[in-house]
Order: sequence, then structure tokens, then C-alpha cells
Amino acid sequence: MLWTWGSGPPHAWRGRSGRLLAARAGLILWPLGVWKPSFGSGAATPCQSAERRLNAIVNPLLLYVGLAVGAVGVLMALPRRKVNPQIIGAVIAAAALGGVILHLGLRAADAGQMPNINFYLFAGIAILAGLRVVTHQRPVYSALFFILTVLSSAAMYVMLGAEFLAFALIIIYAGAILITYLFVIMLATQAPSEEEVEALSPYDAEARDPVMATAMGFLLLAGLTGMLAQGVGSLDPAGSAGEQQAIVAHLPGKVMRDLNARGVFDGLEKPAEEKLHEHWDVSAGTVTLRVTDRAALEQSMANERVAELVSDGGGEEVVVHLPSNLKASNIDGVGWALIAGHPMSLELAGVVLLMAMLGAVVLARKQVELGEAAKARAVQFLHAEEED
Amino acid sequence: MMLWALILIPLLTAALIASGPRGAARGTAMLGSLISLFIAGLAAFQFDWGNSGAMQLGGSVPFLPSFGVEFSLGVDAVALALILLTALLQPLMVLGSFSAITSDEKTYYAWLMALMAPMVGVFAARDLLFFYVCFELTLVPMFILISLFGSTNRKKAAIKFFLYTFTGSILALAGLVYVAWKASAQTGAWSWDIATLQMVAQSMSLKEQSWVMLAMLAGFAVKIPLFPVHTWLPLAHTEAPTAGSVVLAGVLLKLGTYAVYRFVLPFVPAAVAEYAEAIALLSIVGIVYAGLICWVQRDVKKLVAYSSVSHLGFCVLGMVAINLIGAQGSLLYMINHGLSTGALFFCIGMMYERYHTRSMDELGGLAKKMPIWAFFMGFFTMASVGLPGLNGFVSEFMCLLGTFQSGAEGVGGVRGPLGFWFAAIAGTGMIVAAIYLLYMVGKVVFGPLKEPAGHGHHDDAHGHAHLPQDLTGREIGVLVPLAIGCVVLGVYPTPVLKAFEAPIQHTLAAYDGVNFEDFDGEDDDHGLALVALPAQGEAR
Amino acid sequence: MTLLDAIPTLSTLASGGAEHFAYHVAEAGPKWMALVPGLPLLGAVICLAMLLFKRDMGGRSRVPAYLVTALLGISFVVTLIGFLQWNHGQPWVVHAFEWINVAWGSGAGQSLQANASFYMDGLSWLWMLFVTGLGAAICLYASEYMANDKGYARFFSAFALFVVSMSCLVMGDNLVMLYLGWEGVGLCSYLLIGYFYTKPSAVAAAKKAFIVNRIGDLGLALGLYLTFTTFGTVQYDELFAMVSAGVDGSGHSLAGTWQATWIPLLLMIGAFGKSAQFPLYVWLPDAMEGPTPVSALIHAATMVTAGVYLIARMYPLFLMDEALTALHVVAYVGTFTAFLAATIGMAQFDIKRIMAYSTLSQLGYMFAGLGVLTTNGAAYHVFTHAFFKATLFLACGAVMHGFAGQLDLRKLSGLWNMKGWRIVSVAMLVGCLNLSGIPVITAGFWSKDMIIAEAFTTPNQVIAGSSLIGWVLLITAGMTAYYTFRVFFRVFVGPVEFEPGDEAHGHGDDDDHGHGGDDHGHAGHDAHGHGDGHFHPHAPGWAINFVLAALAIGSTVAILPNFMGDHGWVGGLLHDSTAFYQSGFGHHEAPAGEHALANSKMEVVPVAAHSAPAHGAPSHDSAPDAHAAGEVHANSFLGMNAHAVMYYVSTLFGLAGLAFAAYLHGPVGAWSFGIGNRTKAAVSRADGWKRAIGPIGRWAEHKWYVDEFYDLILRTPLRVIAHIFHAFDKLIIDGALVDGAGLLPRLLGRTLRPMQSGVLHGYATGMAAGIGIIVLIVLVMTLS
Amino acid sequence: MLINLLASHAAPQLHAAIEGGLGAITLYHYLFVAMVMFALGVIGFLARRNLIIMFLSTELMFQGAGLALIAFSRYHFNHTGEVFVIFVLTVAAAEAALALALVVLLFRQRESLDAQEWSSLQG
Repeated sequence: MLWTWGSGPPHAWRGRSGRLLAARAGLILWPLGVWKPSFGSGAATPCQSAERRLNAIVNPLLLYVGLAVGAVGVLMALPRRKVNPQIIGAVIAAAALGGVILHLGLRAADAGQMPNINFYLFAGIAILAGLRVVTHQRPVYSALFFILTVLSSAAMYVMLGAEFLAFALIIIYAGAILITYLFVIMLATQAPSEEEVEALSPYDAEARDPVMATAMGFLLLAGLTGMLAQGVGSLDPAGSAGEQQAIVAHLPGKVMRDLNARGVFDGLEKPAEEKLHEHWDVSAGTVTLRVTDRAALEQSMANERVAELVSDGGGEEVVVHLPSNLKASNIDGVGWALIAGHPMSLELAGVVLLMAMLGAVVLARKQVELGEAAKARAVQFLHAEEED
Repeated sequence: MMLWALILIPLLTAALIASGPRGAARGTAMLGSLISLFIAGLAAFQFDWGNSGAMQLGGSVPFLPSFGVEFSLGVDAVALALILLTALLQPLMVLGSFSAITSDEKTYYAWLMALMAPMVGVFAARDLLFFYVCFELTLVPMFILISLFGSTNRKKAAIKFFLYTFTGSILALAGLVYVAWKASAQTGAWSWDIATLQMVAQSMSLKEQSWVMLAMLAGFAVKIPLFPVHTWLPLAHTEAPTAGSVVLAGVLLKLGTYAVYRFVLPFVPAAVAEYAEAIALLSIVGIVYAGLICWVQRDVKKLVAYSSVSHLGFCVLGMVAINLIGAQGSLLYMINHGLSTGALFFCIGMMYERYHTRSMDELGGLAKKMPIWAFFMGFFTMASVGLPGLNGFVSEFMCLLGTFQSGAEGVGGVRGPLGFWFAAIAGTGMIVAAIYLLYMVGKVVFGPLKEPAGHGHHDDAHGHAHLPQDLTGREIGVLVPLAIGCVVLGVYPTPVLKAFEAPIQHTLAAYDGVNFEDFDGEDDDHGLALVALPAQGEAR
Repeated sequence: MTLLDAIPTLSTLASGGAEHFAYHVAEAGPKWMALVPGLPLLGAVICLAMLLFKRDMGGRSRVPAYLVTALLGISFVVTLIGFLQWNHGQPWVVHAFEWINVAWGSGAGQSLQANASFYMDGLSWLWMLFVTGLGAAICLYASEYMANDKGYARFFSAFALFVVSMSCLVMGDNLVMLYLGWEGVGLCSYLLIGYFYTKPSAVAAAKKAFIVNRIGDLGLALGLYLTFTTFGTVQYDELFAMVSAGVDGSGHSLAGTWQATWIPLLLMIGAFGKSAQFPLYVWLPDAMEGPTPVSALIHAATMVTAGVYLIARMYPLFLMDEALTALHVVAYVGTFTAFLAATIGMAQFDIKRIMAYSTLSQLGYMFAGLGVLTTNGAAYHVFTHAFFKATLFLACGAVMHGFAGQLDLRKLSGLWNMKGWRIVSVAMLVGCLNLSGIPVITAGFWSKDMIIAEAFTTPNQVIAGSSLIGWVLLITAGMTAYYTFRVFFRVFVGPVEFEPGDEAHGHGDDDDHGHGGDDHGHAGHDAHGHGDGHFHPHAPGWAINFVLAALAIGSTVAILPNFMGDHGWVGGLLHDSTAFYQSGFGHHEAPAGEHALANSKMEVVPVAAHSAPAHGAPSHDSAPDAHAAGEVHANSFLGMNAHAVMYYVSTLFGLAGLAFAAYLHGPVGAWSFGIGNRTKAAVSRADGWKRAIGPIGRWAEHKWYVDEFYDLILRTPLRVIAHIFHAFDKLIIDGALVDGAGLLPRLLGRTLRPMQSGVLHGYATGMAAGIGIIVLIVLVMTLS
Repeated sequence: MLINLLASHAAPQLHAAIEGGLGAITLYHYLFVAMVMFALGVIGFLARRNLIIMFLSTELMFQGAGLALIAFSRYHFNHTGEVFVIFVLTVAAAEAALALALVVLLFRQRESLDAQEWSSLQG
């Protein structure tokens, strides 16, 4: 029984697709700013899951005003040559974007639910740091702010249950990539002279077409937020135990190790790992094991260290419930998804990395080959400089 | 099997050249082309000449069965003759390039050899798609040969050559695919077999046939090239390296006429009968027009290039006469033009290697310095002029006779669309050909000696130490086979004519029921009938 | 078998009276007849091989000359043997190999057969005899004449090839073979005229000859095609079988068909080109740029008579037409050419040119003879002309050879009295007498007479204006005598005086610039001491003298055939050929008082006319039967029997011309019969006359500006058209249409190009905008 | 430091959030943050002239995309999104390596990091 993604059991969220389609009708009015505070009622619109729509959470008018103010702020924050209202711009932008997010939180509070402080904290840090990444005049600081963004992103990953990736992000991004950036920045950013250590390169000091860039970025943002109105909603609680079970079914080693650690096998015969599935009823979540030492079994049952015994006919075999908290972790899931679902992609990623490595080696090698004449001239020139 | 070998061996040779050392390039090419020639000769021996109308030596390998595409090969006498011409020219081209190409030999010889495969493929294909792929594939090596090894204006020439012929071919593909689609709609399965498609195409309505003919001609006429779409040819010829010009004149142009013979004539007989006069008119205009243009050229190679346009006009004219003599003349013309014009390009190339100019203003009276070269130049010029006893005559004569008798009255006349005036006006092309070719020979070969500046003190300066004044043995070796071919085909064309008879009859069978209406019935527009003199009694 | 056996028995004429030519079923001839063209071909190939493999010792080897002479001699002997073995009356067909053989059906006319086969009847024999005979003789002459030329092997190769082509032309058994030879002699003519290829004028003349000939060839080709479509065959025996029955290939009567008119007209154009008749005559005078033996053989004796041969060969086809349209044209054009060439010949100073124009003029006679229905006269004139014109040319050649290319009659005088020149002078005299038609003792007299007499005899109803033709020919005869003896009187008699030409030809100076006119200028004769004023004329050697003597004798002996049999030997041969046409207008008195063939008088019987009743469609208007014998009266010459009085009349004209020449150009003394008064080479009484006639003399000297006229109306416009076409091709077709089509995408690209600023941000902005647009599109799509 | 913070203090809440859902924090919240990060990246890429900053901006865009992917992954209860983030990381790493190598190369040629220096592709 090889279970694969996509052909597996139905998930709860799948049933929503019909509603997603139905929700489009209501969206016609949404960009026009017709907002009905129908939060929680669900009956005012033909769409039953109206609360999941964007306008249920934030007033679009407010959203767009917030975005516009943010755009002005970002515009001001971008480096320019003469008058440089960077700080003011940063403040305005932060206020605007923060306001939007805060509004989201207030809305959530209105619904009687406490906003998740952690989310707002890290979202704010990420956005603020991102703002500084693109506006700071000194590349080194930009890179450092980017590390901050990465870290807060990682925090949000954790909140989303992706612990593995959160740490992978920190290790790869903050640990490797950004360090490379820093090296390159230091290599490539040279002060014009010793006196002007503080001087900025002209291309750092001045943005190119800031109005155009900001307009483009925020229009894109507005368009994307508009798209969200297609009906995404809150994140359902993890309800899919079956999926976890399914993954566990493929991880006999993990089950064995877990059962072993819990002492479930005390007094019972420990099956070979590859034979485990013969004893294991995945759907029921039980294992049928042969009794080897009845006394030890009873001892362990007495110690309440073993799982519940489903049936014990007093014979040679007993049926044991698997521990209720025995399920696939995030890493198990990612690993399984990688190996079972996207093995070719994994290989490709390896190839990409290898190629990139080779490419970087080739590119970074000094390639300017001087001809003999040019070399001679260069030598002469150097000699001349030395004599000076 | 041998046809496969003829396609694969050049490719293999090309690969070997590309991967081998530079010094071995020309040797490998020579060997490969000689093997090809040997195999072609072997094929000619295996071919059952008694049954020359049937497709022989073939075989097919499915390629895309669901789409009906096959690698399907087979030749009749016409195709085999053209393959033999290709195989004969190949070693000569390699041999003729020894001194002309001194750099980047691997690239040159590899592409030169790679060019042979699709050319053979075109002639040997029995599958339409395979034919078309080969037809187009010839462009790539040629493009590279021109753009890398041509003379000063080569980039433009190569691009023009490629784009022009390619654009035309796309239209031809549209026409061919329409026929295939039509066939698939009728039979329910895709097939690209030429014989099958031929049946379907013949059953199309006149309107459909006309469009299909127009589409096919758009591609093939560019390749031939017919009058208004000929301008790529002089440029490409002039700029191409010698062997490139030779293969261009010798084989590549024949792809167009061969395609007309193989596809246009049998596929759309009704449309051809309807528009034969128009095609013939274009051919005739091309004959005279290009001929006159030749006369005012200053560049020898360009002159010969334009003469190709003029000559192939005869070829097309003979073909649309829709009778045996015309078609035989036309097919023979393909081979003859390949021999004589190819040889002329060789001669001009040899001259160019010595003087680095082709301008008639700078050259003259070279017979004095290079008598042997002058002999060959004169010889092939005369073959090109159509002097009886040499090859050009038989084909030109038959093309014109076919044109003349097509639709003519009298016992020697046959049903057909053309007639007296077509032959008479096309016949002026004979005069024009004499004018421009003798003009060229008179300027370059004869007359007082004139050499470009810097060549006057030939003996002192040794400007061309690597080449003696007159032709070397190798160069004579290039020209002699062609000269022999010219004489043999001129003196004893009977075997070739006999072999072509069956396949042509096979092709012309498509016209059995076709009505050349303009020339039947009362509306007899022989202009001559009107000026016939009154009877004797009245005269007295 | 003797020559006398060749005399035909005119039984067919006597009995049937309606047979217009003697059609005989051919019989297979011996294969060795193929040696006649085969041997010269071998010679040509060997010479060529010597040339290509550089075995001719740089032109010093005499092998080519002797080889070709020997082979031509053998060829002549073979021809002679064949002729003697030939059963008179029945043509031979000798099949060599299949050349072109195509069949698209089994019915009549559904195949094209043109084999390498030979057809030998009286006409072919006549031509072949003098082609090979004269060829061999002139080849011998050339072996000395060309001795010091570098291109010795080349010359003899082309020379031999010429004989091959001429053999094919004459002996071919079908029109395609004739066409092969026709073009072949054209090629050899081209090669030999352009023999001195470093001389621009020679190259131009060669080119001109070839191209003008090609115009005629087109006519011939079209005539050939029309013959084929009409008769379904191009083979003589089949063709003439049909024509003799008066039907075309499908059995329909030819009477009144347009083909009957046009086939001869088209063939005639071919004949005009090759035989240099007006308006296609312009190449022949220029052709004198070639070596003199070439002029003698090709451009006087043989090749230019190919047109006569063609018309004679195809005479039945010419007679198919009831109205004889083509023969009318032939007669008029021939007469006009004869007269025109004579006028030009009178005003020239270059003796070789004069001979060239005299050739033109005599060819005109031959055509006129064909036109006035005397194939016998035309063929006999061809025969005699071949001898005496060859003699004249070779004599001129000897002069040219000896005097370093000097040909101006104003700069030569008194050769008769110079040492070593006597044979040349005598030969010249013989030739001149023949050409002038001095009575009785010259063959030219008899042959020319036959034509003029026939012109007067032929009724005007048959050939309209035949009397006028006769008068013009008579006057031309007088002019001929004048310009011929103008040459003789000025060059060969009188005080010894000469001025050498500017060539070093024949003086051992065999470097590359033998014939002047090349880039090294006129260094030629300076090289051997002429610079100090001592020029020694180079008297001809044994070969030249021998050949000249032989030809002079031959010219005289050519009288004899005229007296063999009723119509002469030539007439006998013609009777056994397709060219036979016995007009019989008036009593054709055999010369030398032999009995006249009384019953040879018969009506003109064009084939189509007499075939009409045979096919059941009698027409009293057109059928000759309607005219009782004698109804169509033969014309007369001023009321007298033309044949009887013509001898005296033409004698009168000839002598008048001679006397006029003696008066104007004759030196003091016996040679000019006491009326001449010239004492120096340069001055003569003629100069005063020339002034008197004003510009006409100058115009005649400039050949009536015909060349310039052609240049103006043909060559220049054609050249202009060619330039226009070239510009059109370059600018309109290639420029506007092709490159214009290519310009569209280029313009589009040029318009869009500025968007590619090259700056990264530009592309990024574009990308972001693109994403934005896609997002908007998705939004709009999902909203609607 | 931050990681420690997350590990020690936030872990129980996080655990609760995973167990019982994110409460009021909807997918939209995460997507909005992701989009803002992406938009900032776009702005940075378009507005800044320093090649390195431009590449940093692309990394910022990557971050936005990655956050969105993780959120969707969570939303759909599968790991495909996370797998994609792994690829994003891969590509980012590869891109960083190559791009920075290129930057170094370019800097060697012109002694400048200004993107406008390089416009030889101008049409």
C-alpha cells in the first residue's frame, strides 16, 4: 500500500473549493468599497464563508489608504541626494503598514479572540527590517537588516509549524548566504580614499526612479491583496490525524524506536523492523504482538508505561494500542514529501547547487587575460608608479 | 540499404572530421565522399533499369507511427540519376577545395560532408515529411558554408539565402500538410506516403489544387529559382566558396525542380494544366531577362549565377509542357546544368584562387597565361551555351521541342498547354545565352592579357607560390570527370533517356484525363494560322 | 564505274512528268562511311590531347599538321571510294549509333528518332567530296602558312573538328544531326576566327559570327520543330517519302496549310544566318580576322555554303508551298545580297575583305539560283566557287604571309614581276577570271550563267520579278568583274612597289605577340631588322605553291563536269538527291552544242498543287493540270531564249567590268590593254572617279554603315534594356520587393529597440509591470 | 538569541497554536506580510543602483515567497509548500553564489557596483 500525495484521503479543506467559487460573486462589489460588516453572521451574503474573505477582516478603504501612505513613506525613505527625509519616510511607512496590520489585529480582537502577539511582533520586525534593507544607504547595514528579516521570518515559520525549515532558513540564509553577501560587500565596497571612509558611493546615495519603483511595488501589492479577496480564510486546526497516521505507516523504524523507548515491548516479542507491517493495523492504530514473557508484560502494564491493551485473549498474542501521541513530526513530513513526492526535484536541486558551485568557481576566477604587449605595458606602468 | 548508407556515411564522415585532427580533415572528407560515390555506383548496379519507373532499393522504418511518419526511402531512375550526380560532385567538391580552404578546415569539410546527407535524402525520400525535413536541412550546412567561408559580403548573402528559401519552404509545407490533412480526413489515419498523398491530391477540386500548387510553388520556385523570386541566387552564388557555388548550382537548385517534378506535376494536374501558361511565361521571362542581365555583369561569377536563372527557366518550361520530350529534356537539363555550370564555377574558383578577383574589368586574355584553364573554361561555356555534341544541347533541344509540340497541331504534336510562341520566345534565350557567355569568354579568356595590379610581375614576385600559373594535376582531375560527363551525355544520352521514360510516363499518367481547354476546340489561337498565306490559286 | 555513269536517265521525268524530285527508298550503306567524320575527329582529339598534355613542343611540333592533313586526305579517299561504290539513284543510310531516341507511343509521330546516322545521296556526295578534298588541300597549305604560330595544335584541332562538323551537317540522316553539324561548324568558325585571341578585333569578330549565326540557328531550330510536329519525324527518308506524296504525318494533304509556308520560311532563316545573307551577313566580312586558310575553307568554300545545302536538301519542303513564299524570299534576298556585297566590294581596299564581299556576293548568286528554281545552277556554282574562291583566298593569304600582313591594295603593286611570286600571281589570275565569269575558259562563267539564265527563264508567275532578278544579277556580274580585276591590276601588275604590313607573321618571331594588336604593341617586325628599312618579302614555299597550283588547276578543271551528261555532272548528282528540281522553263540547251532535252520542258509543279488532285480535291484554279503545257510560258530575255543568249550577254557584262577596272586601275602597258595609266601603287585614276561620285563612295567603303545601323537599332537598345533589367532587378525586385519585405520586421524591431535600454532597472521595471498586468488581468477575469 | 527566545518562551504557545489552530491569525495575515516583503523587494530592486543591494532585494522577495509557501503549506496541511521552500533556498543559495561571483567579476571590470554602468545590451 503505497500512499501518495494527491491521491490520498479527502481533506477537510478540499470541500471548500465549491465555496471558493461561489465567493467570487460577492467579490464584484468588493473593490468598490462596498463593505458589509457581516463578520460572523454569514447570512448577509450568498457566500456562507463570508467571514473568510478579506473584507471580513479589513476594510478595503483602510487597506488602500494604508498602502498609499506606506508608499509615500517608502518613497521618502529611499535614499536621495539632497534633502533626505529618510527617517520621516521610514516612520510614515512603518506607521502605515503597521496600522494596517494593527487594524487586522483589532478586527481579530473585535471577534473576541486575543490577537497572537508573537505574529504581530515578528511580522512588524520583518517588515521594518525589510524596509531598511531596501532603503539603507550602506550595503552592510542592508545586509544586517536582512538577517533580521530572515530571523523574524524563521519565527513565523515556527508559528506555522515548519520548524525544520525555520532552522534551515536560519542556517542557510543567515548563516551562509548573508555571510557571503557581507564578504562581497566588503570586497566590493571600497572607500574612495582613507579620508572619506564615511563617504557613500553615488550609486548608494541615490535611488533610481524612486517614484516609479515605489508605484510599481505598491501597485503590485495592491493587486496581490486584491487577489486575496478570492477567498482565503483562517487556518483550520490541524484535523488530519489520518494523514499523520499515513505517514507513520511508512516509518516502521520510527515506530519501532518509539515503542522500544516507551517499553511497550517488555514481555512481548519484538518483531523485525521489516516485518512490523504484518502485525500492524494502521487504520485501527493497533499492533498485534506475540507474548514472550507474560510476567514482564504484566509488570510493564502495571507500570503504566505501555499502551493500552486492546485485547488479551490470554493466549499467545495480545493487541496493543499505539501511543496516542505517536505521529509524524514536521521533519518526518518534509522528508517524506521530499523523498516520496518530489524525488526528481530533489535530484535537480542537487544538480542546480553543483552547477552553481562550479559556475561560481569559474566566474570568480580572474578572467582578464592580458596579452603580452598589455602585460609589458602594465609592468612598465607599475615601474613608473614605483619610481614616482 | 544503400540509400541509408548514402545518407549515413556523409554524416558519419562529418562527425569523424569534426572529431579528428585538423590535418586529417580533407583526407577523411575525400575518403568519405569516395565511399559514397562507390556506394552510389553500387546502387546504380543494383538498380533494375528495366523497371526504372518503380521505386527501388527502398525500405522504411517507422518513426512516428501514430502520426504516420516513416523514414521511407526508395528511388526511381530520375531520383537515382540525381543521387549519382550528387555523389559524383561530392568528391570533386572536396578535391576542388584543397587549395581554396586553408583555415578552419575541420568546420569546412565537416559541413560540406554533412550537406550531402539531406541532399540524398531529398531525392530518396518516399515520405513527404522526411522529404521536407531533408529539403530544409540542406539550408543549414549551406548557410554555414556561405557565412563562414564566403567572400566579402557573405553574411548578407547567407542570411538572405536562408531566410528567402526558408520563407518559401514554409509555404510549401503548408500546401503539403494540407494535402496530408485532406488524406487523413479521408482515410482516418495520417499518412505521409507520397504515393498515397498523390492519389488524394489528384482528387481535390480545381480550387484546392490551385491553392496547393501556389503554396508548393512558393517554396519550390524560390529554390529553382523562377523569375521573380530569383534574387537570392546571384548573391549567394557570388559570395559562396567555390564548392558552395558548385553544390548550389549542381544540386541544390535541382531540389526545386525535382520537387516540382515529384510533387507539383503529379499532385495537382488540373491546376498545372490551368496555370501552365503562367508558369511557362515566368520561365520565359526568366530566360530572357536573366540572360540579358548576365550580359551587363562585371563579375564573372555573378554572370554565371544569373545564367543559372536563365537556364533553369528552360528546365521549368520543359516540365510544364507536360509531355515526354519536354519532361525528359527538363530532367536531363537538371543533370547537365549540374555538370556544366558546376564545372564553370570550379573554373572561376580556380581563376579566383590565382588572381583574387573576379571582375571582368581587371581580367582579360587569361588564355595566354593559363591555356589549359582556358580550354576547360571554353569547353564548359560551350556546354552551357548548348552546343550540339555536348550535354547542354540535348536537354535544351528537347525542352524546346517539348514546349513546341505541347498543344501543337500535326501528327508530332501532343496535348498540352504551350505551343509555338512559347518555344519561339524561349528560343531567343539560346541567342542571349550565346551573347552573354561569349561576352564573358571574350573578356576573360580571350583578348589582350590583363591581370589585376600586382600580378603583372608574376614570375618575379611569386605572389602565389603555392599555385602554379596554369592548372595543377589536381585541378585538372576535378574538371576532367565533369568534361567526360558533358561529352558522354551529349553524344550518347540514349541510356539516360530510356531510363527516364518509364518514371516520366508514370508521372504524366496523371494528365490522362486533364483537359487543356485553351488549346482544344474551335478557339484555335495559333497566331500562325492567321498569317498563313492564301492558297496558290488565289495568289495567282 | 565511272563518273559518266552518274548521268541520270530522266525516265521518270519523261514518263510521269509530274514527279518533282526523285524519291528513292534508301538502302543501307557500308559502315565504314562513318570513317569520314571519324578520322578527322580522331585527328582533333589527338591534337587536343597534345595541347593539353603539352606534347606540341610549344607549337613547334609539325605533327598536328601532317596528322590532320593525312587524316583528311584519307577521309577524302574514303569519300571517293564510297562515291564510286554508290549505286546512283538510291541513297545510302549508314547507321552509327542511337543518339536521341524517345517514344511516347507506338503511333505515327509518337516518337522522336535522331540517330547518329548518315544519309548519302547525290547532294551529300557532292558536298562531301569538295569538303574533304578542299579540306585536305587547305590543311596542307596551312601546315606551311601556320608554321610559325604557337597555337599550331589548337589550329589543326579546330580545323579537323570543323571537317567533322561539316560532315555531320552534310551527311546526317536527320535534321537534328544537321543541326548538330550546323552548330558545330559555328563553333569551329568561332574558334578559328578568334584564333588570334589576343587581338580584340578577332575576338569580337568571332563573337559576332557566333551570335549572328545563332539567330539563324533559332530559325532552323523552330523550323525543325515545326517539321517534327507536322510530319512526326525528322529523318530524311521518312520525311521525303511523305513530302513526295504531298501529305503530312497524319496523311492529310499539305496543300494550303500554314505549315507548308512556315517550315521553309523558318529553315530559310537558318540558311541566311549560316550563308551570310542579308540581313544576317554582317559577320562574314569580320570573319576575315581568322587565319587565311580558315577564310578559304570555312568562310568561302564550305561552311558558308551550308545554307545552300540546307535549302537544296529541303527543297521538297520549299516546294510544298503553292505560293513558293520562301523561295521568293530566298530569291530576292539572294539577289539583293549579291548586289549589295558587290557595291561594298568595289569600295574596299583590303584585298581579303574584297574577297569576303565577293564571297557574299557569290553566295547571293547561289541563293538567287535556288530561288529561281535552279538547284542545279546553285549547286554547280557552289562547286566551282569552292575552288576558285579557295584559290583567291589562298593567294591573298600568300600575299599577306609574304608581306607581313599587308593587305591594302594601295600599298602593293607588281607582284607578278617579283621573284618567287609567279605561281601565286597565276593562281590569282585564274581565280579572278573565274570570279569575273570570263567566258568559256572559266568554270565560274558556266555556273554563274546557269543561274542568270534560269532567272530570265523562270516565269514571273512562278517567281514574281524573276526577270528583274536576272537583270540585277547581270549588272552585279559586271561589278564583280570590276572589283575582282581592280585587285589584280593593282596588286599583281604594274611597277614593283610595296610597303610591308605591321605584322611579323611568318618570320621566325614566334613569341607571343605574333599577330600584333596585343598589349606589347607593334614590336613584332622590328625584331627582325625591318626597323632599318630593309624588308624582304617572304615568298611562299612549296606547300603553298603546290596547293595554289592544284586549286588553280582544279578551278579550271571544274568546267568539265558541266559537260558531263545532259545537265552536267552536278545536275546528275542532284537528280539523285532531294534537291532535284527540273524546272524546264525554256529549252535547256546543253552546253557545247549537245542535244537539248526537248521533253524536259514541263510545267512548274509545286508539290502541294499537284498533290491536290491526287487526294480527290481537284481545283482548277490551283491545279497545274489546268494549265495546258505551254500555257505558262517561260520568260525570255528580251524576246530571245535566255539560255541561248545568256552566254553572250553575260560575257558582255563581264568584259565591260574588266575593261572598266583596267581603265581605272590598270598600269601602263599590256596588262591593262592599253587603257590603264597607273604608275605608282598608291595612285590611280579611280581616285578622281571616287571624288566625282561624292559621298556614295565613302558610304560604300563604310559598308553602307550597316554595322553601325545594327548597332544602333539592335545592340545598343538591347544593351540598354539589359542595363534597365539589371537596375530593375537590383532596385525593384531585389531592392524594393525582397529587401522591402525584409524591411518590415526590421522596422518593427527598430521601433521596439529603444525599449531595450540596456540598464538592468529598465528590464526589471518591465518585468514588474508585466507581473502587475497579469495580476490585473487575473483580477478582472475572476471578477467578471 | 531570538531563537533561544522562541525556544524557551514562545514554544508552549506555539505548540498550542499548532494544536488548536492559529486562532484569529488567518492565512491572510501571513500572505499580507509575505506580499509586503515581496513588494519591498520589488521596490528595492527597482530603486537601488547598487548591484549587491539589488540582489539583497531579490532575496527579500524570496523571503516573501517562502513565507507565503509555508503559510499555504500549513493551510493545506501538507508539506509540498515546505518542499518548495527548500527549493527556494536551494535556488537562492545557487543564485547568491553565482550572482555574487558575477558581481565580483563586474566590479573588477569597472570598479563600480552601479547597475547603470552595464548597459551594453542596449538595443
